[in-house]
Amino acid sequence: MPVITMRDAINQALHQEMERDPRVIVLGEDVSGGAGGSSGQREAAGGIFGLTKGLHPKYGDARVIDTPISESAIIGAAGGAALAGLRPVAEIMFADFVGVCMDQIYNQIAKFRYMFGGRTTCPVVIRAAMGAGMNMGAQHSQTIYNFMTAVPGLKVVIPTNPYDAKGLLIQAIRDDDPVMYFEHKALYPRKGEVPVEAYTIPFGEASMLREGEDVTVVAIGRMAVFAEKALDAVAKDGISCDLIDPRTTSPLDEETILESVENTGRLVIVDESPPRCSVAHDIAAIVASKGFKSLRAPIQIVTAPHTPVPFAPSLERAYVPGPAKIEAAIRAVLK
Amino acid sequence: MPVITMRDAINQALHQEMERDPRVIVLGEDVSGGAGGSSGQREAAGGIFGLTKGLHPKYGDARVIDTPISESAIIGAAGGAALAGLRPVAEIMFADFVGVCMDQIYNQIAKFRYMFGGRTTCPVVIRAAMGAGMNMGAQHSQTIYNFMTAVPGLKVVIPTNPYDAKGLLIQAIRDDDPVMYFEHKALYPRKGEVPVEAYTIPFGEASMLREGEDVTVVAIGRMAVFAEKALDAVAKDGISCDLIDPRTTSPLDEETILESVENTGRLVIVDESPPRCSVAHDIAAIVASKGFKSLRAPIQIVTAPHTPVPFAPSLERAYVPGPAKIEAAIRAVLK
Amino acid sequence: MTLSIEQLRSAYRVMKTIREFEERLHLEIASGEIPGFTHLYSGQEAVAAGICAPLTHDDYIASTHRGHGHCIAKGCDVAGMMKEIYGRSGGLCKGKGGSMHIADVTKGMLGANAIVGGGPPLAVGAAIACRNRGNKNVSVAFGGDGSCNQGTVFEAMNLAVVLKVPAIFVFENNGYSEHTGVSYSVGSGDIAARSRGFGMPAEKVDGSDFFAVYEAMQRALAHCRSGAGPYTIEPLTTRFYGHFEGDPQNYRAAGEVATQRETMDCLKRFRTRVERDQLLPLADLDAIDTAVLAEIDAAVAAARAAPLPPDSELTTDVYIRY
Amino acid sequence: MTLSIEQLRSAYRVMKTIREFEERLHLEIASGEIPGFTHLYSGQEAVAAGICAPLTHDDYIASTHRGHGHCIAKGCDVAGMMKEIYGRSGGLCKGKGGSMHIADVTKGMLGANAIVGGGPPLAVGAAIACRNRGNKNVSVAFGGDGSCNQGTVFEAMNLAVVLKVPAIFVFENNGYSEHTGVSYSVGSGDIAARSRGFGMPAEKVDGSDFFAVYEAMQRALAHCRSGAGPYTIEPLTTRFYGHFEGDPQNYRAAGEVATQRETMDCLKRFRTRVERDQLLPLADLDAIDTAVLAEIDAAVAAARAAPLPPDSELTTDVYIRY
Ligand SMILES: Cc1ncc(C[n+]2csc(CCOP(=O)(O)OP(=O)(O)O)c2C)c(N)n1
Ligand SMILES: Cc1ncc(C[n+]2csc(CCOP(=O)(O)OP(=O)(O)O)c2C)c(N)n1
Ligand SMILES: [Mg+2]
Ligand SMILES: [Mg+2]
Repeated sequence: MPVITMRDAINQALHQEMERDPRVIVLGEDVSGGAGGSSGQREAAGGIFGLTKGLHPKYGDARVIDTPISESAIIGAAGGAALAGLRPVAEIMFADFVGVCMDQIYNQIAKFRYMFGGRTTCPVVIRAAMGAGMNMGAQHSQTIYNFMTAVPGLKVVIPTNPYDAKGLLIQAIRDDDPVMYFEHKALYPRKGEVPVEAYTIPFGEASMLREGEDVTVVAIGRMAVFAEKALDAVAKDGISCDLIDPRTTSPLDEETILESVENTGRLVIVDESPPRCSVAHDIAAIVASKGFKSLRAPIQIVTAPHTPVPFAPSLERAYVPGPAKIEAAIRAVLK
Repeated sequence: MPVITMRDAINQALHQEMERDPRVIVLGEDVSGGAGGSSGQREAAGGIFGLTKGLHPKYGDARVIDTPISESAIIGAAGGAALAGLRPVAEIMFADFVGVCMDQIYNQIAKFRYMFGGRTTCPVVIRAAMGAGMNMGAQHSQTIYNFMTAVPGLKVVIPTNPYDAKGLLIQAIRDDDPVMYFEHKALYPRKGEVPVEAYTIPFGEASMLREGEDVTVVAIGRMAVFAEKALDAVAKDGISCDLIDPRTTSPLDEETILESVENTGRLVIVDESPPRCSVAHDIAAIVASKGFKSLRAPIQIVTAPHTPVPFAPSLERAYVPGPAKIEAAIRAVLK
Repeated sequence: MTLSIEQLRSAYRVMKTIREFEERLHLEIASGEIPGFTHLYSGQEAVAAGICAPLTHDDYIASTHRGHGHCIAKGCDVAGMMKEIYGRSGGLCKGKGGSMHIADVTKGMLGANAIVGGGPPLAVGAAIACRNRGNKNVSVAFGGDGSCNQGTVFEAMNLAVVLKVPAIFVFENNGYSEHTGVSYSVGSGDIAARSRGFGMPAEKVDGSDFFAVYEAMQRALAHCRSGAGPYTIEPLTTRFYGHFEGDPQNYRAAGEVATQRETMDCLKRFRTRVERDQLLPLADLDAIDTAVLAEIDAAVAAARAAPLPPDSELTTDVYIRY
Repeated sequence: MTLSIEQLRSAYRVMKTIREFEERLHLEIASGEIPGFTHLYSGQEAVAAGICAPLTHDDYIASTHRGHGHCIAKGCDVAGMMKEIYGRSGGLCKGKGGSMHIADVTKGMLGANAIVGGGPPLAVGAAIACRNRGNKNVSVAFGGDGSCNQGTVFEAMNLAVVLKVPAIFVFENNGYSEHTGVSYSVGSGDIAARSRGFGMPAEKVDGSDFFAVYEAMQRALAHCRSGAGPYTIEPLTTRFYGHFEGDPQNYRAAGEVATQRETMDCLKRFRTRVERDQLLPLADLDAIDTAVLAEIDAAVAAARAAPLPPDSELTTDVYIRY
């Protein structure tokens, strides 16, 4: 199987779905780029992170739509186009920018199906780059998937590797509900095996990255990568863990988590977001209510602090939960 | 002590703070009303729910500012005015509308103090009417305080009675950090004793509405009112509960909750929001990690379902957690 | 103008249906039978009727909090609407939406909207679909004089110009957004000129005159269908009731509404015109009046008779799993 | 025009400082020493200098992601800025903000802003404060040609007109928002006309000519101080580097930047004008050149020498308790 980056896996999914289904359109800022430029060269960008490369040359202005800096109009247009029968994939360049289009996401597209009595669906996918770790400062480094997980009607996808990225994105595009698809910037170059053909991964099925006996570790997004390092470290002392990557936080695969905790009795949750009303706290609550009988120790929760993301490299390093903190939490939950 | 409604208590706090501090301004849609009207009558509204009544006649256009329907401009203007030395109280008519101004709330005013290295503060208060129960439909009935509790840099206030409403609002106005102040629409007519003079209630101090032995009930906003009814019901069977109203969800008075759970060993949390990434789940997580040793039973969490707020009276009644569901949870946690 | 007799009858019927729908709601709301809060369209009927007259179900509209008129004009089922407003089973949205969320996508009606400024971006999205199908169909964004100060609306206008999509922005200027006059809330005082600033043609039109609105819409359609991009129509109109039911309207001069009911009633003006130009026998209009009253009566009776949705409906029509 | 010798020297010094600050950053970034990503202001210096020249610390500006020039022109400490961009202790924001969040409210500088369109609403708020103090001071919202498609910016413009506050919108039209040309992203093709549509005077100005910008600003100030409300200036300018450092700029015609560096360099043009009109001895400019280079050298040295903020700083300057 070819080994490609997560960036390329996402790009491949977009290509294959646009090829398969003429209703799929892509829209966002500089998804092609070059419009109105003096060189006349279109696709000057292919997405600021290169995720939509090659789409405009193939599908042109009608289906690959560069927009002004108007996120509410982007998401609203995606929603309206979906109601009118298209299947739009909108790009919000940085997830942090949801603030300027939150209404269209949470009050409009997320609610249509329910508010309209189930007589319509609104199949929009919103892709957004998220996460800290490259010193982009407080307004370009957030995770914010907790906001979206909180919203009834939205599905929330957080891939952590190329294989999942492709399969989950294709599922997102084919899904009839609106989907927030979060891409961690630091994972774009991450490599892995990815089948050439199109395939889907169902939502609400966690992936068990490691299996073990002593502790259940649930890690969201990039934290899954760091958790693997932590597991390697504790393995040296004979500690073995289940490592669960939920892949989608809405729907959430509670069963896999609860079953694992039933076996291990101990739970560590790792999340790059600040703690309050986070996905980490959400999962902890679910286990504390539905899996309480299995728990043999306090749940250990590893998150960023309750602060904006700091710019300085030293501070950002201290902000993002890393392998050392995860390792400490695993050891603590075993005390 | 005079007995007044929560509506009047909030109005009183605004009057007293505007009188005390000339830097306090009020802005929002129809906070006065009547501008540009053919009758020439100003203060045609005094706020759509009447919360800002009497301010415009006293303080005029300079300090009581009617705005167009432009929530981003309202919150941004409040933020900029605060940086320039004023102490704005902005009104977002319905809390649901934060979607159209979320960026100004969460990326701007919430982050300035930290992003700017502590060299400035941004003392803005945002008042917003929230909550279900009057058949206003999916876009006029949400609670959304979980979004705000998740945001570092913001303080979040949810008063449940006139006394708290006044003291917490005065604290909010005097506080140097930005504050989201949520007013449950159904509680506006609620009556209680309120001192005539100005006073403050510190943030992060929960109020213990009832004291008991068997169960800790934490209830947010209007749920505190319903919880009292549930407590009355179970009291008949000799069940006594601590009933905790956090009053502010950020900062959250963890100590009071944890101490209570230490005594009772059993926790019920009641929240009008949908469950995922809710304040209910947040508090459950905190207890499951910091108070685990005290817990003798699974945490019982009572929330709305993971759906938008339905319009039909029958469905909305089923949506909002009421006394019966709370009572059932109290009995369940004792099983 | 080339309205056939059928078109004239249909236009009148739409306006009359809206009027009677709203007048009846006005009474029913006062009687306490209708949940929530409701914004009536009385006074603005000629706008919805004139804009929607030439549209088919393959054209789209995105509506507002004051959406009943748009729904009726776009062909939504009147009994289904009434049930929805009563919050009953069989409502167009199964009772889950309510007055501010009536939608019927099969009719090209993309929903009323309780967020001011929520609709125009959606309309532009539907207009992209129309563009990609060859500009035969159009997409209409309804909004009020107050709505057009919401940033989302400006973004939508600019995007429509940039993408040259067949979107028609209809800013119904009824003089007020809630308790605030348009001369205050629109700084420039001129909504149409603002649209021109965004690079599209824009015209003001007498919003109480069905024929004037209809003609403006013909110009808008020609522009859009030529592939030249969006168009703005600003109908000058009024509302005969308060912002929502219960509004004391002390921001309006005494007698303002009474005068406007005389001079700005689109039904009266339509009838006068029909009579003057002998477009139809007046008996046709009378017959429609009778039919409409019966239809509204039947709709109210059906709504009252319909059951409230069962609790089991609470968690359907949404992805739910936890 | 009535610029004193001191004012002329100061204007040149501001522009030269910005230029050298950015040219130096361009080098340092290439060397990998600077964290994050950075947007350089080279090419636009006359705008910041001309707009800010008449302002005091009691006037306000709200800036953008491309904010270094605005900061310097508004009097922010250059060494403090450099430390901030390096993410070091002693930075203007203690290293917590970075290039896109430099602020110094004591100087009336309300912050760079990494959200396009984030600043203008803030500037209108500060303008409310100015209005309430009697319109002596003003508040400037900087934005780019791309930013002015963001809904927040339109809302801010309308609100400023409605409230008649002394806000000056400066839309620096450098031809591009990221990889997209202004002729595409601004549907009407005319930013100033859009402002006029909102009901305020607006003028385009040669953004490479300090004197032209300065004079436009005088007109804007007179308008604002008279209590007549906001004003728009659209300086036509260019950026000498890519959108961010590392941008290959293949959307720009070959040679475009080289030509513009010849014809649109505000420093060269200032010098020519000074020489032609004998406004200053050229030696004065040379002396400033030397002084500025030394200042930038010192700033870089100080930044390099400054320690990274200690971990203990992570949780200060924010309410935290859990
Ligand atoms: C984002 C948002 N802000 C405020 C409101 C409250 N609101 C509902 S209708 C309305 C006035 C709308 O005025 P206009 O657009 O003129 O429409 P009209 O009511 O006159 O039909 C306001 C302020 C809202 N629903 N959504
Ligand atoms: C809300 C938002 N959308 C998108 C971006 C990404 N972005 C940063 S700068 C920029 C282009 C801005 O163009 P312009 O306003 O012309 O300013 P310039 O870069 O030319 O100075 C974009 C799209 C952002 N920072 N914020
Ligand atoms: Mg109106
Ligand atoms: Mg630009």
